[in-house]
Amino acid sequence: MLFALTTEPIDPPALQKKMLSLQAGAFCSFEGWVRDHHLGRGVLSLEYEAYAELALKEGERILSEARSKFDILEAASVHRTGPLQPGDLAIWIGVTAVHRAAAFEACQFIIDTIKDQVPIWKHEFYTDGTDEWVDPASCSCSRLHDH
Amino acid sequence: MLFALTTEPIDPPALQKKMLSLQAGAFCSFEGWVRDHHLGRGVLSLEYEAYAELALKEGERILSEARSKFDILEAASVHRTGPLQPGDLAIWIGVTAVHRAAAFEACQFIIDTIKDQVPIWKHEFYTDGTDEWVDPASCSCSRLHDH
Amino acid sequence: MKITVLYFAKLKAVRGVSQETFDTPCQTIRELYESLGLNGASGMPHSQVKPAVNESFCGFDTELNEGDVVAFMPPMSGG
Amino acid sequence: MKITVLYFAKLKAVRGVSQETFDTPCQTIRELYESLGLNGASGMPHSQVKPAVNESFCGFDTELNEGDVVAFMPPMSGG
Repeated sequence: MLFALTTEPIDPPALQKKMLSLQAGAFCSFEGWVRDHHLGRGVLSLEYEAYAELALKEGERILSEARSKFDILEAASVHRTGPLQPGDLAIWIGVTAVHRAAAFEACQFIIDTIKDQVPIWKHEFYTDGTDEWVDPASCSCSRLHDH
Repeated sequence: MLFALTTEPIDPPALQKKMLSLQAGAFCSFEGWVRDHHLGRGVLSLEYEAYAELALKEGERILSEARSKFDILEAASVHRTGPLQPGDLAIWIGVTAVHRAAAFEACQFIIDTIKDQVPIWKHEFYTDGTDEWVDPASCSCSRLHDH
Repeated sequence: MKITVLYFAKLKAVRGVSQETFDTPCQTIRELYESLGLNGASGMPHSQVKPAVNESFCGFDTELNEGDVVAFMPPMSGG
Repeated sequence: MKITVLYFAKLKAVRGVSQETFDTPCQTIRELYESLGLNGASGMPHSQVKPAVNESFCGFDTELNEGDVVAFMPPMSGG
């Protein structure tokens, strides 16, 4: 499984180690970390909920699509679910390639597509005691404000 | 110093740790690894030579330029010099940002510009006993073949 | 026919349960969504919701079959 | 005047040393480069070489001064 969900802390060096090869000159990674604020509100904690069966299928499909679309060697991703706090790693993506341009393009394609199409939802709990299911579609500035 | 040269193995997790903050939702990194082949020839080992004083100045200048050009929080890079072997990490770049698009753009700008403008040279030693100072300008396909 | 419905995120909050199994006379995903009142004021319009049946995305016009596991999903916000 | 010259990569191999200090009658970086024969068959044309003086990039028309540290650099291949 190259796409995985986990309720445990994500370990990027261990994940990267499985991907490296003597043919891979370029490695690009993206990590999404939980921030302590969102649209001006203080974030105390959050919880990621997933439709696990479908999320795993979609995640694998996106990684396959990246491998056929870009000239890369490997692509992998892990998304954390359950309760997280500011400073926790929410998602990791790693891509290896012979040449760097493809690694960058594929990595960005994967995070963009995962955010858009993998059934995972963020429930934020704010410092003022309120909470909200984050809805990117209801915020006209969502493209600017997501990480 | 956000740009550094080292003759010791590069330690990405330690470097990243210094950069993360609760404001940084997005982290993008690039790593250049030594491959075991180059333009069809087997690579036994290589050596990176640097004009250290000027390389450090140029590296810092490029990181500053990235910070003013893109909406990022931090950018750092370490380039290894001296003897390396296939499978060794030659360069690491890390960028943090509030939003991911800027992190990707800045990271790619930094590696592209470092390769072009920082006075560091690669001396490759091949499995057939020959060796060569890699000259990107003498290879018409250099844009395709570098990592 | 007997089906199971899964609710996620805001729709789970609206419906008050994460899943339920019941008999329904509805022929399509659309009829089911509307019969549950999920497109009402406290819910979400169809345009914002992605349905799935048996762990695959589908359209609202997909027909229901005995034993189907249907899911209603608000806009995703992972990553 | 007395200057120090640093050679890197292929130019170091061509010149046989990584640096040397000597007296020169040359007025510019260009004259120095040519007087060293570095633009010859075994060397590199000016167009491929970046000169520096006192740890800053400069042009071939830069004038030399007593005590300058000049560097001749082939196309870079780091990263």
